[in-house]
Amino acid sequence: MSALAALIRRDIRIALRVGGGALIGVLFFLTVTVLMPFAVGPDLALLSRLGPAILWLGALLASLLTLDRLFTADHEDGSLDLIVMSRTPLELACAAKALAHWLAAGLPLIIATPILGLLLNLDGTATLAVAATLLAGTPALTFTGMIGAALAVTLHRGGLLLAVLVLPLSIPVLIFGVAASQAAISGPLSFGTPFSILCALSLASLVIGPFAAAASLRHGLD
Amino acid sequence: MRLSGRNLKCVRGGREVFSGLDLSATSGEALAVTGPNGAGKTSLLRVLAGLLAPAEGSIALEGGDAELSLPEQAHYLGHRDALKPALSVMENLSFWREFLGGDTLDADRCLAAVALDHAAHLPAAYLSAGQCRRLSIARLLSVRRPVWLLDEPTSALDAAGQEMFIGLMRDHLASGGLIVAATHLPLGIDARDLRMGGAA
Amino acid sequence: MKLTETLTDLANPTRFLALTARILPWLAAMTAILLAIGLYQSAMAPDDYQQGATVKIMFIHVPNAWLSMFVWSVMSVAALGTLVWRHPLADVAAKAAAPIGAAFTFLALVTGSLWGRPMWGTYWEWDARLTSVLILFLMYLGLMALWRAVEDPSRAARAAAVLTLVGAINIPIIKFSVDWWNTLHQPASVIRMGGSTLDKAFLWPLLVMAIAFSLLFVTLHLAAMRNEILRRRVRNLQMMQASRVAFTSEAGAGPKEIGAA
Amino acid sequence: MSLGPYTSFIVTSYALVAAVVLWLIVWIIADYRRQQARLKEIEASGVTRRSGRSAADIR
Repeated sequence: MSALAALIRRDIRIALRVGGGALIGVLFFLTVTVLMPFAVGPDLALLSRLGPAILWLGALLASLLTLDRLFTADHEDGSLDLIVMSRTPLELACAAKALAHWLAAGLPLIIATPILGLLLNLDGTATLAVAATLLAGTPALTFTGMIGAALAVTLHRGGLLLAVLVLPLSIPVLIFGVAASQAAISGPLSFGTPFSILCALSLASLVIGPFAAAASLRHGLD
Repeated sequence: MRLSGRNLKCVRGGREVFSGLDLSATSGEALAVTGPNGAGKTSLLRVLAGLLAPAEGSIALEGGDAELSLPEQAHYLGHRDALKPALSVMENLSFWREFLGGDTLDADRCLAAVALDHAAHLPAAYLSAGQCRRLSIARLLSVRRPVWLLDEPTSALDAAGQEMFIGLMRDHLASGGLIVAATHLPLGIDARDLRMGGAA
Repeated sequence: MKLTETLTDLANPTRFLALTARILPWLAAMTAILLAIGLYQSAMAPDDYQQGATVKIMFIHVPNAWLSMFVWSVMSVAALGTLVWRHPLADVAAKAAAPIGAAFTFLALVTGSLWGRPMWGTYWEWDARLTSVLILFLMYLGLMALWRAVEDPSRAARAAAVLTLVGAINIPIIKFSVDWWNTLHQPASVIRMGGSTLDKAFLWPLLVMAIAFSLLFVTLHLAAMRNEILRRRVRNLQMMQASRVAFTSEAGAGPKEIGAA
Repeated sequence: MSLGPYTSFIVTSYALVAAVVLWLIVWIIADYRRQQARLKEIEASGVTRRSGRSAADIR
C-alpha cells in the first residue's frame, strides 16, 4: 500500500514542479472554451444552450492531451522497467499512476468549470450540473485514456495517434455526460438516469483500464 | 541460492539474438557476461529481469523466497538511471526505496555510501552522468535484493566511483547475494566469465 | 549617451540589486501616497448621470486595463533586450513581469465584468473590449506556462522572448479581428473618455489612479526582479554544490562504510 | 456617500483589487525571504560565490 502511495505522491509532485504539465491542461481547457464563441458567434442564448457540450468537449480534449506522457516519460528514463519488475502488481501501479494524473490534471478542470460556465452564460444550476457530471465522468476519460498511453509506449509514438485511438472509446462518456447536464438544465429526461450510467461507465473503466494498460505494457517492453 | 538458466533463446525484432545459452550462479558468486557489441548481453539481462520473454528455455531461482518471482527478488541497473530531474536526490531515492519495498536501509546511509550525502537536497537535474549513476547505485543499497542484474554498471563512473562500486559489490557477495553483470571492462572482482557471441 | 551608460551600469546584477535596495522604499512610499490620494478622489467623485455610482469601478478598471497592455509592452522591450542586445537583466525583467501583468489583466477582466453586470444584466458579455482582454490574459498564462516548462532560465528566456514579440505583433491583429467579429460591440470608449466626453471630475481621479497603479507595477516589478536574481544565484550555487560533491569524492574520499550491508 | 443600488458590485471590485494586490505583495515578500534563506543555507554548507562576496548580501 505504501508503495502505491509513494507512486501517487511522486507523480503529483512531478506534475506540479517546474516542467510538469498539471496546469497546462487547465490552460488548454480555458483556451478551447474561449475559442468556441468565436466560431459560433457571441449569441448568449445559443452559447448557454451549447455550454455543456462545449465544456465537455474541452475537458475531454484537455484530459486526453495531458495523458500523452503518462507512461512514455517513465519508459524513456527507465523507471518503467523497475515498476514492471517490482513486487507491486502492475495493474495496481497503473491505477495509481492514473489516479495521480487525475488528481493533478483532472481535478483542476472541474475547479475551473464554474468560471468557464460564467463565460458561456450558464446559470448556477447548469454550472453545478456540468461540474457534477465532469466529476463523475473525467475518471472514465483518464482510465480509458491510460490504455492509449500504454499503447503509445509499445508503438514508440504518442500524440495524435493516441488521440485517434482513444477518442472513439470516450464517445459513451461524452454522450451520457452531456445528456445528464442537459437533463439537469432543460429536461425532459431526469438527471438521475444518464448520471448513473455515467457513474457506471466510470466504475467499469476503473477496472478495465488498469488491466488493459498493464497487459499492453507487459507485452510492449523490449 | 542458485540462479540458473537453461537452453535460453532470445528473439528480438525477428532476429535471433542468442540461443542454447546455459548459465548458473550461486550465492556469493558473480557472473561477468562479456562479448562484443550486439552479442546480446543486455538482452540476456532483460530476460533474467523478466522484461523480455525468452523464446525458449527456462530460468529458475532456487533457495530464494518461494513466494516471489526472480524479478521481484532482483535489482536491475540498466543503461538508464530511472531518475526524475524535477525531484531532488533524496526524493528520487526515497521514492524507489518506498516503492520497491521489502527490507529497506536508511536512505541517508545509502547516499553516504555513494558519497552523495552532501547533495541530498539538490535537484537531480544538476547531477552529472556519473553522479546519476551513483544515485542509481544507492537504490541498489536502499532495498535489499539478493540478485543484482547490472548492465555496464561502471560506465560513466570515475576511478573513485569504480573503486567504491567494487567495494559495494564485494559486500553484496559476502552477504550471500549474487551478481550477473554485463560488461566489457574488467569488473574488478572475482567473477566467472560467461562469454557470449563467440560461439554463435 | 547617458542612457546607454546607465544601461551598461545596470547590466551588473550586483549593482542592480544595490540600486533596487536603495530606491524600493521610496517607490513604495510614493505608491502608497498616490494610491491614498487617488482613492480619496475617487470616493469624492460625483455619480455619472447615466451610470450612477457604478462609474466608481472605472477608477480601478481603467488603470488595470491600461497596465495589462503596458506590462506586455515592457516585456516586449525586455524581449528585444534578450534577443538583440543580450542584456543580462532583460530576461529577468521579462520573467518577473509576467505574473504581475497576468494579475493586473485578471483584475481588469473581473472589474470589467462587475462593471458590466449592471449594464448588461450578465457578468459576461462577449463584448469586443472584454474579449480582447480575456485573450490577452490567456496569452499571459501561456507565457507563464512557458517559463515554467523549461528548467534552464536562459533557454526559457529566448523562447519566451520570441513568444512575447510575436504576441506584441499579434495583439493589434487580434483586437481588430475581435472588433470585427463582434457586431454588437460598443465603440472603444476608453480613448473617447480620455478625450472630450469625460468630465474633469472623473479625469483627475482616473489620472491619479493610473499613475499610482503604474508606480505600483514598477515597485512590484523591481522587487520581483530582485527575487529572480536571487533565485538564479541559488540555482548557480546549487550547481556549484553538485560539482563540488563530485570533486571531493574524486579527490579520494572513496566509499564510506555502510555498516551491516 | 451613497453608492446607489449597485453598492455590492462597487465594493466587491474594490475589495478584489485590494485582495489581489495584497496577495502579489505578500507573495513577492515571501519569495524574497525564501530565496534569502536558501542562499544562507547554501553558504552555511560552505559553497561561496566566485567573487567571494556573500550571495545573500544585496547592497
